[in-house]
Amino acid sequence: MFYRENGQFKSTYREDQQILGIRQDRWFIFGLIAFALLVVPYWGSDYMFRAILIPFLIVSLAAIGLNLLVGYCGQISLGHAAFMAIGAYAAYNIVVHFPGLNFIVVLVLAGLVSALVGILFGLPSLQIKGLYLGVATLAAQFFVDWVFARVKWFTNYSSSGGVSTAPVEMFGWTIDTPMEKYVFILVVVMVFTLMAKNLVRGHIGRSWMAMRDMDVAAEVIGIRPMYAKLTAFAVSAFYAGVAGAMWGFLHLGSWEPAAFSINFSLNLLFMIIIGGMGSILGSFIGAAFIVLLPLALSQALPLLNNLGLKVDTAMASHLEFMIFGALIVFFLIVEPLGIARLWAVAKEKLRLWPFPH
Amino acid sequence: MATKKNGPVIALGVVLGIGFVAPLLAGQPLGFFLEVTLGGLMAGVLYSLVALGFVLIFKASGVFNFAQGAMVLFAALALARLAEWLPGWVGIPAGLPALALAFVLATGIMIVLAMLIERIVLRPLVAQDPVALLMATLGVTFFLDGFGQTIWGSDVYKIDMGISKDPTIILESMFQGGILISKEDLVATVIAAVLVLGLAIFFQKTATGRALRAVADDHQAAQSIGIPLNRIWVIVWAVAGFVALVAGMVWGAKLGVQFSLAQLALKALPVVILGGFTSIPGAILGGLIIGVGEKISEVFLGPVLIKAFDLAGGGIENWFAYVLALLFLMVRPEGLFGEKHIDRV
Amino acid sequence: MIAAFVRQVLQDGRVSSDPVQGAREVRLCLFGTMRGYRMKAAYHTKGGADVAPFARKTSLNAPGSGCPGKETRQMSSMPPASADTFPRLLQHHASVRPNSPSIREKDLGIWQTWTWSQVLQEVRALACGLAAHGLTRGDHIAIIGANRPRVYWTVAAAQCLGAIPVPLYQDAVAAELVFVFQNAGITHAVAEDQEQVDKVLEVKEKAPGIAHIYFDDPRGMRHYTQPELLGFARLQDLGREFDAKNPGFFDAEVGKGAPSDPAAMFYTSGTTGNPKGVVHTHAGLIDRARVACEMEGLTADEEILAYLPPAWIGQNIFSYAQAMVAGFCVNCPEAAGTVTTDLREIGPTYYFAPPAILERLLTSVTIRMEDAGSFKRNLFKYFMGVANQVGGRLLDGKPVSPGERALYWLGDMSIYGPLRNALGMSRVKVAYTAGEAIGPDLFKFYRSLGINLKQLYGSTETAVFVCIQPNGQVKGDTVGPPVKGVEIRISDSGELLIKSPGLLKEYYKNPEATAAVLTNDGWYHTGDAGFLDADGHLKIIDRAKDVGKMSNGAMFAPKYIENKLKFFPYIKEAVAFGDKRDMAAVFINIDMEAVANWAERRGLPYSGYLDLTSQKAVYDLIKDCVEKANADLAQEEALAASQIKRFLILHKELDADDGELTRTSKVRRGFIGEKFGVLVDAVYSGKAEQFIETQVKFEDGRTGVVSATLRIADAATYPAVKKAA
Amino acid sequence: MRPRNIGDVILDVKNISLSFGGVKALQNISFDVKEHEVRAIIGPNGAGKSSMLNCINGVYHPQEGEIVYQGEVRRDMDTHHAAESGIGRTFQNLALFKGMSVLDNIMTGRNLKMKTGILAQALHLGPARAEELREREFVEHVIDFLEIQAYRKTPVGRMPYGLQKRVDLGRALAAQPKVLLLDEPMAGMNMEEKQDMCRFVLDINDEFGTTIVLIEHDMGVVMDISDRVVVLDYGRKIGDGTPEVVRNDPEVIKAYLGVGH
Repeated sequence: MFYRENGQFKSTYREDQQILGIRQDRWFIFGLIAFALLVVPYWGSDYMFRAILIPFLIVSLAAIGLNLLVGYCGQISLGHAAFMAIGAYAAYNIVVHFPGLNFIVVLVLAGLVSALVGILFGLPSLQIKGLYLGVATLAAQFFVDWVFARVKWFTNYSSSGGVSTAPVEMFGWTIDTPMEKYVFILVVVMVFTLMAKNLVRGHIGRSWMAMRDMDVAAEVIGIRPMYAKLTAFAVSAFYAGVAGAMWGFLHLGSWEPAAFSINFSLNLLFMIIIGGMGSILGSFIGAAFIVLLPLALSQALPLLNNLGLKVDTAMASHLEFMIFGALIVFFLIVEPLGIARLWAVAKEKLRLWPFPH
Repeated sequence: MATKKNGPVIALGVVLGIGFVAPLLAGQPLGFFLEVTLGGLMAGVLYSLVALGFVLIFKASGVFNFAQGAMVLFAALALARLAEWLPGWVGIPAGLPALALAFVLATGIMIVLAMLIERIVLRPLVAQDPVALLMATLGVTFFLDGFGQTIWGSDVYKIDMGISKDPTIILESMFQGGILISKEDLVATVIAAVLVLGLAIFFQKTATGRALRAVADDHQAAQSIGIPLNRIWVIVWAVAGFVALVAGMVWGAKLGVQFSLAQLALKALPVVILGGFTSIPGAILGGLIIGVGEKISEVFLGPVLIKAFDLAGGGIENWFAYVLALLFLMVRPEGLFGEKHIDRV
Repeated sequence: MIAAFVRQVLQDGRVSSDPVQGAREVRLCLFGTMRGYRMKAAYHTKGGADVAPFARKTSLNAPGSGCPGKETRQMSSMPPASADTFPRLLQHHASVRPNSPSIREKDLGIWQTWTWSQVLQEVRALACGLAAHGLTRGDHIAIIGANRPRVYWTVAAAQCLGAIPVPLYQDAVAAELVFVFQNAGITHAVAEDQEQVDKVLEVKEKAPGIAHIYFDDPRGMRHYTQPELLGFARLQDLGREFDAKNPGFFDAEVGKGAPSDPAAMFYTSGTTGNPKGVVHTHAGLIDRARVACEMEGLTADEEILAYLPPAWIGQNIFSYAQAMVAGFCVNCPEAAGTVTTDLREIGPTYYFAPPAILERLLTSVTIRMEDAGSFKRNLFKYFMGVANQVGGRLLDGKPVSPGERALYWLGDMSIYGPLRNALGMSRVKVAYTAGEAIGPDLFKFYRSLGINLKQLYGSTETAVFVCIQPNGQVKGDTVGPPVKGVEIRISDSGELLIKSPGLLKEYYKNPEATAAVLTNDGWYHTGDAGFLDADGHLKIIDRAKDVGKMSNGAMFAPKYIENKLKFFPYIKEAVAFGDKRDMAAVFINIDMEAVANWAERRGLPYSGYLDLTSQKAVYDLIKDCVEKANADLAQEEALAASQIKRFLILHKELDADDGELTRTSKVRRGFIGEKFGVLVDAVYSGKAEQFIETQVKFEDGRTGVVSATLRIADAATYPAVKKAA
Repeated sequence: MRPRNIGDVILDVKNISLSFGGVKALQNISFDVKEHEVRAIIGPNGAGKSSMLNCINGVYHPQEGEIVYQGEVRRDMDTHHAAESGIGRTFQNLALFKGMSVLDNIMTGRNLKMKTGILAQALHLGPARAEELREREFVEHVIDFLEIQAYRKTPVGRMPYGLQKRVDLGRALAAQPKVLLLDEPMAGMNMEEKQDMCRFVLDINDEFGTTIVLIEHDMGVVMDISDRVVVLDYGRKIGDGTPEVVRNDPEVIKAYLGVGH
């Protein structure tokens, strides 16, 4: 309906392969970015940054990482929060041992550490797949949980077992207000999103998808399963690691090992199922969904109580569980490719408007 | 090949061997070791019970039922709360009679639940990728967790089977101080044994059981000779629900009925990997191995690790099962008793 | 596929009676009629800018619309008069706009683009290569292939050397080509691919004069060893070598060319005999192209999609001659199967489609909208209604109320805009249709969407542009006034005669045929009957030989009347009588489906076709149609006398199996007049009904008899409208 | 008749035996394939034809025998090495990457030739982009060659079966194989599609000189396009030679052609 594609022809491959090939899409995305970067910082409240936007953005990044592994490469991971934990603790230790290091460098290093562990835990994927791999990743989750809970070195021998961080500083800029945190995270997430998009449209991304769609055929045309799978694990863990470090430093500030539990892992998985497997956009949608639903429910509580339904906070959290569970089943049955797919269909419909799809 | 047949024996041997060596290293008495082992075996029985549910469903429908733990919690909650409420509703005496009636009602509830899951979740997803099915059961897990706590409540509840919590000391003559053992655990073991025996008879002797086995062997073939898959699935899920109820009862009696039951039930995953996804004996033996291995490693390996790595406490049992399963997957993905056909790359 | 389809369509418009012997005379005449809506023929006075903020600006900046500044700017973009041959035009653009796109082809997934200077290089190499192979002034070179840049380069290269390009239909079989090759004395041929090469090699057995065959696509050519074969790229390499050795050659050859030289030859078939080669000069083609460009304000920024067969003169005019004059860019589709997508991608600003293609597009729109949800369907229906009311007036710059404007704007946002986009016509500034009569509803559909679709009149012999509907003066049933440079005269017999700078030079090696159509004083006999209406717009009625006279001497054009009736959905066929009689009458076949639908909606019971045809209500329905047609006819002084006085509805469907229709579904008026003689007599003897028995052939080959008593009805006529000129 | 230019032996299969847990899929099979020829493998269902191809490109590892490819001797290949040394392959049952478009499927077939590192790709740096665009152009030639331009960006799952087979072929072609193994390229096609596919196979052989080993059931097709034919039956080789020779071989007639032909 809003698309006017006549005359938007491509005369080079570069134009043809650009990420946002349609002018109207470009306007929309650039508009959105401008809004997020220029308007939101002045208009958002602290609550909005702290409770909604910051967790949403960080969790989106982790979901993108998981999506690269599960949605693009077809390797299941039930323990992705473990990689976030690794990123968070790695960053913590780096900051402890190298104070004053630029936080961007810290983030990258934390990601790299996480990527290394990711490769390690990805090794079973060369042998096993599907359900079996799921269990292997669970092993990673529990083992990592245990390591950070018990090995004192990682928590710098803190007595409580938790760790706490000082405000992040870089280039002489102390990121301490929620708004500053938001802007910093937004930029990081944008850069990483662009890189993820580049990866999935490049040959590495195609080799992941080939492994996902038909692994024997992929091997026959010369894709090395080891390379494809381990790079997916590495990149995915890298993203999770960066997200974890930001989660720890910029969202939580101080945390305990339980912050990256199996439930976090499952939530990440739900994000990509609901948002859309094999879609970068889906990772954002799913993250928004999972972040917003509990908030929406808690906002709705007084309303429900006014209506005469007795719903307390415990009930609300149970309700949340039920809604998540039901939605997962719903999406797996009705639209296994998630909301992103619905979005794509809607977009296709708009492009064909007024004709039916 | 020789190694394959001896696999289970070797595995158990290794676990026990570690146990025998560890106390020697730690300078602990053998009686204590046996006590720990027995404790592990008792815990293992509980794992086995949950694992049984997994295996049943996987055998019949190829679904890796992540929700088995949630079913255990749901069943235990239903049982505990019904036993609590029934006296007030129908005037049945509290205690064992109420528990018995609650058990019957809970069985009915689990059967209805099984039918609903089959109808609403599994049937639309038939012939889907196993990973998609796994994720669907993840959804079911969340739903059941929420739903169960919404209707049954979310506090810690007790199931009183009328067995004294006092430990018994046996084999006093053989070891100094004897071996401490809980009656509850003994009862649990007996119940588990009865259940397994019952299942074995069900599978071997009844027509439904044979149909189930046929389905497990070959879906298409079973369908082509007129075995209705949908009904079989309902039955299997119902049986798994019943197994969950028993596990929930035994576990609930021991630990109290609470949310952590669902998480504990996750332990059954490594158990089935160890035992093989399709083997009932494998599930039982796997449960025992994990149970024993966990306890032994916690008690004997724990201090060693704590000393070596300056740990803030043990908790090895949190990951032992998974890491063992992971190693097993690398070496012998079909498990101890599983069929050779495996989802290998 | 599309090319073949278009060719079919174009051929259907011709008069040849033999569908097999691939005659391909392409006549761009139009039998326009109008129904249901009427536009005042007043010249609009508003300027383009203030006509309608809601209509797209591009469609409204017509020359002569009171916007002189714009006009002069457009004029100045025209090449100087010294660029009087196509090679010189090419050189002109290569120096004026060396880096502007000249031609694009979707190849290997992207729109590969050649700029004007690149095209000149390519053409130069090609011309030199051809020269090295002995192609010289006055030789003829055959070009067979789909729309690809190399086709157009070959045309230009031949013209540089003073040779004459002869584009041929790529779906013609070898047997059809033999005469052409012999007649034109073809020595060189450029064939697109293996298939075409095979064809030319087959022709060569009968036309041994072919010395060189060049192929564009080397696929499958690896094992061909014939010495006369050479790949296109090799030919250009050869040309570059030749050019290096003879540096002044190319420019000298271009310099030798004169505007009066033949520029191209298009084969067209007459009603009988062999095809005739229509020879056009540089001057003729360039003049027509320039006049039309100036009239429509076409600039170097236009985009056009070349998707019709290059052998058709229209394709040459739109995609070569006009591109060469205005310097705009020609786009070649990727493959036959991708034309629709390619059209959407390019979004041409200048577009031509024969009515059949427009009809097919509309049908596909209708069908796809049927599948849409009820909300979209209703929205579509509602806003198409709005468009029907407002769209045409906006486009013509007629007064429109602010409320209507707002509604149209809403419709443009939700329906028209997306629909234009889906059709690939978002950017269309000028679209033409021609070749046959276009239904008024069809024509209006496109115009009401805001697409500036116009009709034109012309033929191969006249280099297309004879009449064009000017912006703001589009009348559904005329083809517009003669364009600049054209003189029109109606002969005493009613035939349309034309004098134009774009007339053919001659039929090649066929002086008798030339003499038959071209008089000594320069008038070309079109063979069409028509007249100029009060506004000076040409109205084409029929082929001249089919037009008769009524006993009072008034013109009687049966096909014109029949077409008018057939545009009503309830009327499937009509047969008009009146030649040498005192009044006009028609036999009508109802459209069973449409009338049955109508009957059901009104709860009218009927038992079958025969029953339906005899219902009073159906007669009233048809009478209404006939009277509307009469009202239309009354508007035309020349035709007012042939208003339909009496009509009847036939009891059987006219059928080719019964000899009543030709196999191409045209009514055989004479045969029907004889077969249903009793009915004709009854009509003219004033009877109110007549019994008839008719033999019919059933599909299984049996024959049977249908008998009925047919009602004969009278229809009201109107006094002729006298128009003030 | 097509002029032929058949070279030396490029692939020599020697005494290959393959069994799956007691089931003997191939028993002592030997045959050779010459450069630029079209070599057909025929035989009834279950004769071991696909297993043979799987051995050649390393999906299966035969227990006995060796394969000499371009002078290199080996017991078994690994799939990656086979692909890298120029053995391409299509599949009997479509094995396309269902979640990807036609273009991406064929681009993936070109992955072997793409070398830029992961960081360069993530940042879409010059070399990565240049490589991507360069290979895209090559892939476009494949698309052009197979005449599937209209489907370039269509998800493969939405295409008709016959065209999916073409995409499968395109994916193999993208790697510019020296030897192309075609596993029943015309299975399940109608006459017109078969003709098209035959034309493509012959054109590939002609234009690129690709050696072709194909499994096919349609005897008409086999006799028309192949230079030499190997006949397998229950894992054994029962005939080898030109179509003429094989057609008249009594054992072949008995085992295969006699049935239903």
